[in-house]
Amino acid sequence: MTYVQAVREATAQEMARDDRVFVMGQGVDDFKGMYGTTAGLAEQFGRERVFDLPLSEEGTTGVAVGAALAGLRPIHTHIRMDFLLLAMNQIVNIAAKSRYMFGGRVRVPLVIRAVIGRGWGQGAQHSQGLHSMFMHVPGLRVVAPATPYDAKGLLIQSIRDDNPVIFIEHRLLYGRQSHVPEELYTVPFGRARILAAGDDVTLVGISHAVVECLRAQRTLSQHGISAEVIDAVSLSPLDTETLAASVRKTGRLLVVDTAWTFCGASAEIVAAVAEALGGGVPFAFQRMGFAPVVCPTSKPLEKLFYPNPQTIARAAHRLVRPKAPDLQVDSAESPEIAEFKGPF
Amino acid sequence: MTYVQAVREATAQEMARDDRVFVMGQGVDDFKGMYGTTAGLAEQFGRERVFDLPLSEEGTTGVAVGAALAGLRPIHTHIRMDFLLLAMNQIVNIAAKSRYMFGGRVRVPLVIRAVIGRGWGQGAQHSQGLHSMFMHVPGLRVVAPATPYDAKGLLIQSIRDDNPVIFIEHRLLYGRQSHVPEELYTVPFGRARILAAGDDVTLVGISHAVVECLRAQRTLSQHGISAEVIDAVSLSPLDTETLAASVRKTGRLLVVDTAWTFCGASAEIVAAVAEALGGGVPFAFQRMGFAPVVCPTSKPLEKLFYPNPQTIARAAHRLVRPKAPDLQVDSAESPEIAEFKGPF
Amino acid sequence: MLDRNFYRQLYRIRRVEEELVRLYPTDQITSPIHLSIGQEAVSVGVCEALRPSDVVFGTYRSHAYYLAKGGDLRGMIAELYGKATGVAQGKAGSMHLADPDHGVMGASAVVASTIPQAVGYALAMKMRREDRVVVVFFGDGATEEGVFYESLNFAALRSLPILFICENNSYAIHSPLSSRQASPDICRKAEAMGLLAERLETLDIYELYARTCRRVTELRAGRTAPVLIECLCYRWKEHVGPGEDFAAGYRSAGECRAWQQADVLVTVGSRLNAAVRQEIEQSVEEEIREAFAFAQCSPFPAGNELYTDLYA
Amino acid sequence: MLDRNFYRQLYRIRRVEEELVRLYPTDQITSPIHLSIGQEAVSVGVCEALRPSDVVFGTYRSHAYYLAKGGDLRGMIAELYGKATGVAQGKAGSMHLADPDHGVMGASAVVASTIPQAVGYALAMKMRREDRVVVVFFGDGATEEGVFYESLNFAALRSLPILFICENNSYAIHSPLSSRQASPDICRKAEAMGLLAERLETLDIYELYARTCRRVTELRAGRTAPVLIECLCYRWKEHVGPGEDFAAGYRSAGECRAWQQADVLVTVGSRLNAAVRQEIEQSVEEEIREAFAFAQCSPFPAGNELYTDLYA
Ligand SMILES: Cc1ncc(C[n+]2csc(CCOP(=O)(O)OP(=O)(O)O)c2C)c(N)n1
Ligand SMILES: Cc1ncc(C[n+]2csc(CCOP(=O)(O)OP(=O)(O)O)c2C)c(N)n1
Ligand SMILES: [Mg+2]
Ligand SMILES: [Mg+2]
Repeated sequence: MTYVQAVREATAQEMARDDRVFVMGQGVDDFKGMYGTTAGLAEQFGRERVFDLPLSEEGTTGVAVGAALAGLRPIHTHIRMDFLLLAMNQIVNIAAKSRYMFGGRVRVPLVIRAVIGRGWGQGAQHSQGLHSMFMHVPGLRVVAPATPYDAKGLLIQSIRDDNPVIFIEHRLLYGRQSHVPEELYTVPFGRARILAAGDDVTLVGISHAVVECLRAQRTLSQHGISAEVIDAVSLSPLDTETLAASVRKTGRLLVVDTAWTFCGASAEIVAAVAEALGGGVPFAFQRMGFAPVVCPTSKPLEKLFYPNPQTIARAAHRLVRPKAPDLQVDSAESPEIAEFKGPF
Repeated sequence: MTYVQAVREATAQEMARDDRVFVMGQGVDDFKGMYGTTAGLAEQFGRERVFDLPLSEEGTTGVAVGAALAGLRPIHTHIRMDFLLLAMNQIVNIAAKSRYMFGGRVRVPLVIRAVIGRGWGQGAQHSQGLHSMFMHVPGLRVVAPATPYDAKGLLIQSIRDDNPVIFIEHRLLYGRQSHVPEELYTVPFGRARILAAGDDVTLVGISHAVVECLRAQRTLSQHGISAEVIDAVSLSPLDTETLAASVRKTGRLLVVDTAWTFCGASAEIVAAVAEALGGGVPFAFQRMGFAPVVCPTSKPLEKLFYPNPQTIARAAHRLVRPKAPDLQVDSAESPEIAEFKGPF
Repeated sequence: MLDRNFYRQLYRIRRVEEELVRLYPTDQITSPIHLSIGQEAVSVGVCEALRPSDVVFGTYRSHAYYLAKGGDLRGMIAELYGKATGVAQGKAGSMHLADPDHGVMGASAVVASTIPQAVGYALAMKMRREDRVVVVFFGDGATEEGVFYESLNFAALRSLPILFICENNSYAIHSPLSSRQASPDICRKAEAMGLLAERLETLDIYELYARTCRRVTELRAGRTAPVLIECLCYRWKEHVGPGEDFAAGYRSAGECRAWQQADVLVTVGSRLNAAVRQEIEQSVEEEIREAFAFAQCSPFPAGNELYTDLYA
Repeated sequence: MLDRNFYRQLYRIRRVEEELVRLYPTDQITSPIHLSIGQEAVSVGVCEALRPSDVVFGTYRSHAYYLAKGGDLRGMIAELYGKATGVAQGKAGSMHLADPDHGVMGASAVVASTIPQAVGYALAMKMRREDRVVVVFFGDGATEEGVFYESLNFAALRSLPILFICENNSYAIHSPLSSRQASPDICRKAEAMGLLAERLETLDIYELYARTCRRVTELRAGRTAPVLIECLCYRWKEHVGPGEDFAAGYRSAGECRAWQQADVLVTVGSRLNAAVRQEIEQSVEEEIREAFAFAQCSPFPAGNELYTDLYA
């Protein structure tokens, strides 16, 4: 089953189980159906529970919060995470704070699904991974599953949770396949996933970067380096324990994000791991993510903007063998990037 | 001269020097004049160059960006930083990106002044320090001067800069006094300021936390601990070099922020210093900031929400003497907090 | 009966706020208060027409509609005092007052920011086919925020059972409406978005009540587009805090005087006989005394309360 | 003369986009394109009435107004090809096209988000007492974003020299206007905000030109409130990309046919004699061929270009 199908199945099954669940978002009921993730849901559950929205991100986010306050369980979709910048006030000032500021007397069971774009010249405003902004805010949960299995389980978990959850998908993960159980299951918040065990270096990936880390891991193993690959999965709460345990073992940490590094999730992971290990316990580390610029559209520049399996492998290699010459790897483009022909 | 006067003087002097500079913001021309920081400017420079705004943060931020694109140099004011959440799209998607995404063919000389609130029950939505969200975004500069001297010099620098600058003030710094030269001078971006030299531990403060760090430093020195106090001043670019040099000397780092720590400026500072020192060089560290909750209004809870000189001193003491019993210090409230009687 | 209810409500709100004015200088209430003195009739006229199961949303200027809708008085005063017995255990203060048990869904210190939630709440009511309605109170300043228009459009698009009440006191802090809006006709804006809209030029509580009753009945029955009622009114006190600010220069005492001379509390009071009035006043005074005493005696929240209720 | 200019502009834009349609499948243009085919007359009718010193802002559907306002064609095609010779050296693509030297101030991929900047630019013109004007192009979908209302209010409040052009093609991606707006009357909304507003029901380029001339003259002289002109039009191609999408079900080919039968390019062309037309067409074809050849031959930006032009 693909990632798209997993998201769709989780939604459909939860909607069937709980009639408080509904889906609202621009284009959720059109023939593209949010890249297929909402395809057919309007037909299956009716247009009252699956409906299109006007272009009013702040307002409709407030609407979702209000419906959640009233006891419904909205899933609000955004085809690009960049558009959440229009809804920051409702997300940060209202959704995240309502329960606490009203003394625990309300609940905001709200899922905000947002897609990180990449490739085919998405450019400055259709490519941002803004998760660290949401991680910064107490009262929100932030997850970014990288596998179809986690996508389904975490979406179900997010729908059932009584708090606002920012559920981050990545455009280039949509075609990813994995075994996904047909039955309903949940994946808990706050649990990272070890995808490959290793001893020499810990690679922590976020969202699509996980896929690239796995590729780098294979390259590294060909060069005799055993990398442990961890999918962060849940960004807030963050599973610092699993990450720290791995680094305690490997002594080296490479965090690869689908976002900028400055004040990013990768800064937090480094700091949190260092904290968990005790400031005085040394480990070599590096952060990778977007280049510290705006995302350009020109293909060669766009390519340089992102970490890739080669740059990841090279960085990991440097961490493990600082004195050795740089790892030489051929730079095949990852297939989902090479094959992606947009436009969106 | 107070901080308020320093901000006002910088504005007035730059407006006199350069007729492209103008001030727009809710209430800038009323009898309160943005806490006095814009008092009298409308009379001095006319209501065309100092004017009130409708309650339209996203729209008026876009207006400021447009005026900047046209070659003017707007200063846009916000009595609370929390309101910037309404303008994130214009700040992050437009202001920060215009120059790069248009291939360097435009400039956005824009200063956004935003005040962090604190005390007297400001509560959930009038107390946030959101600088890390802006630090995360390439294309913005972010500064948070703590002294009248830096406030004046950095505001002048920010006005003259051709890029969007988020200029962060803190409500409790407004009454602070220091010597401020009458003439025009600039304080450069990217330069931290060592306010007290010390050998045992480095205290890095941001905005109002600097004041609290200085108080903690005095307490620590009474207990034979020599703390180096550094005012970060410029958050993006960050003066990692100065911070790292200090930590190299002291081996200990305590970062105290006026914000949450998770994915916050304090995470970045820890990660950046560790990077600069080489991941393998150990140093003990701790991050302090807002409690990881929403800011409550009740005074006793509000007090616990923030670090204070006592908790800072205690944390620093623990870093220096991990085996010693906790430092006992009497918990006098800092005068600007005790004296602050709001309402805003 | 209506006169009595109006008077009790008006008198109660006025007196609660007067007590706040009296006690604020003692610094026991350590959070900002935005008083409704002079504007109470808007909340009372509207909320009298509602059922307990109806829901209101509002702003930081929260006391009048909170009380008019039936919010708990003791819990409110204790909340303003930051006490553990407050409706939000001291986490809300005046700017975030809410009492969901009585249909008061809470306030926000960010202008206009509760408007879309009110719409969302009404959406939920409609989806569940309830015959409840939502009322959302906001100021004239809120009608400059983009989210106001987004919210009106959504409400109208889906024909939601919601009544928008704009308390137009013609100022946002110290800025007059004319310096903030090119066209001061708020009703016209609402109509352009697809709502029904009407303006009340005077603070006539009977008229407001009658209109609200009519509108709410239609909304319950799903027979009408959402409605906006613009109520002209006047804030007698400074924007925030207990004082007056006619000396500040942005408005004159004379401007206020006309409104004070038409004080709804007096008008309504004059329709009751002295005995009835006295009985109401005494019971309200007693209730207020008791509420403040309760608040003052109540303990502050314990330190560990800082960490509770962030997540459900 | 007007006929010639119109025809040249219309033909040029149409043919540029047709070339994009033809070449897109070769995957040399690796970024999204939003075509204006069918809507060109709006940009041409308006921009013909402007001076070079006037300024336009727009959207990701950027080609028509960019070219109509005088944006550099070679730089545009090279930009779409992601080449170093593009107007933004390959950093913009189609969605962020800008050519400030020719008064094209740029596009945004976030709906409605250039509208307030256009207003700010007009503010600067007014503060400097220039007799220039700003025009901002946006779609019907943009009128649902709150910032649209905030921008209109600000422009009207300060009587800025700005003309808002709403290209109402009645869809936002695949959603019809009626499913997004309770009241489809966009002019009424603009009027409620204090603007002058008028609607053009047909894509009559002469009428649009005439109206724009009149409005712009008044705006330059500071004699009028800001103006919004709503132009009904129709997108012939899919929302994004080079294809057609009538099979997708959200709209019918028949709906489009009416518009295609009234193709402005044909109407205007029929008013020219064959020789004039041919001359225009030939020179445009030549220019286009040259521009694409230029783009194709141009080098990609060097790797270090990634780091340039972030800060001034
Ligand atoms: C989004 C936002 N912008 C600015 C402010 C600062 N502010 C607080 S109250 C207020 C005035 C609001 O006026 P109005 O809506 O008319 O309500 P009133 O206070 O008159 O009842 C302003 C500008 C705010 N709280 N939120
Ligand atoms: C703020 C925002 N929301 C959603 C989108 C996704 N989106 C891109 S184009 C578009 C439709 C806009 O419609 P309209 O304004 O009518 O312009 P048109 O494409 O018809 O020219 C949408 C919803 C976006 N880019 N920005
Ligand atoms: Mg008002
Ligand atoms: Mg459209």
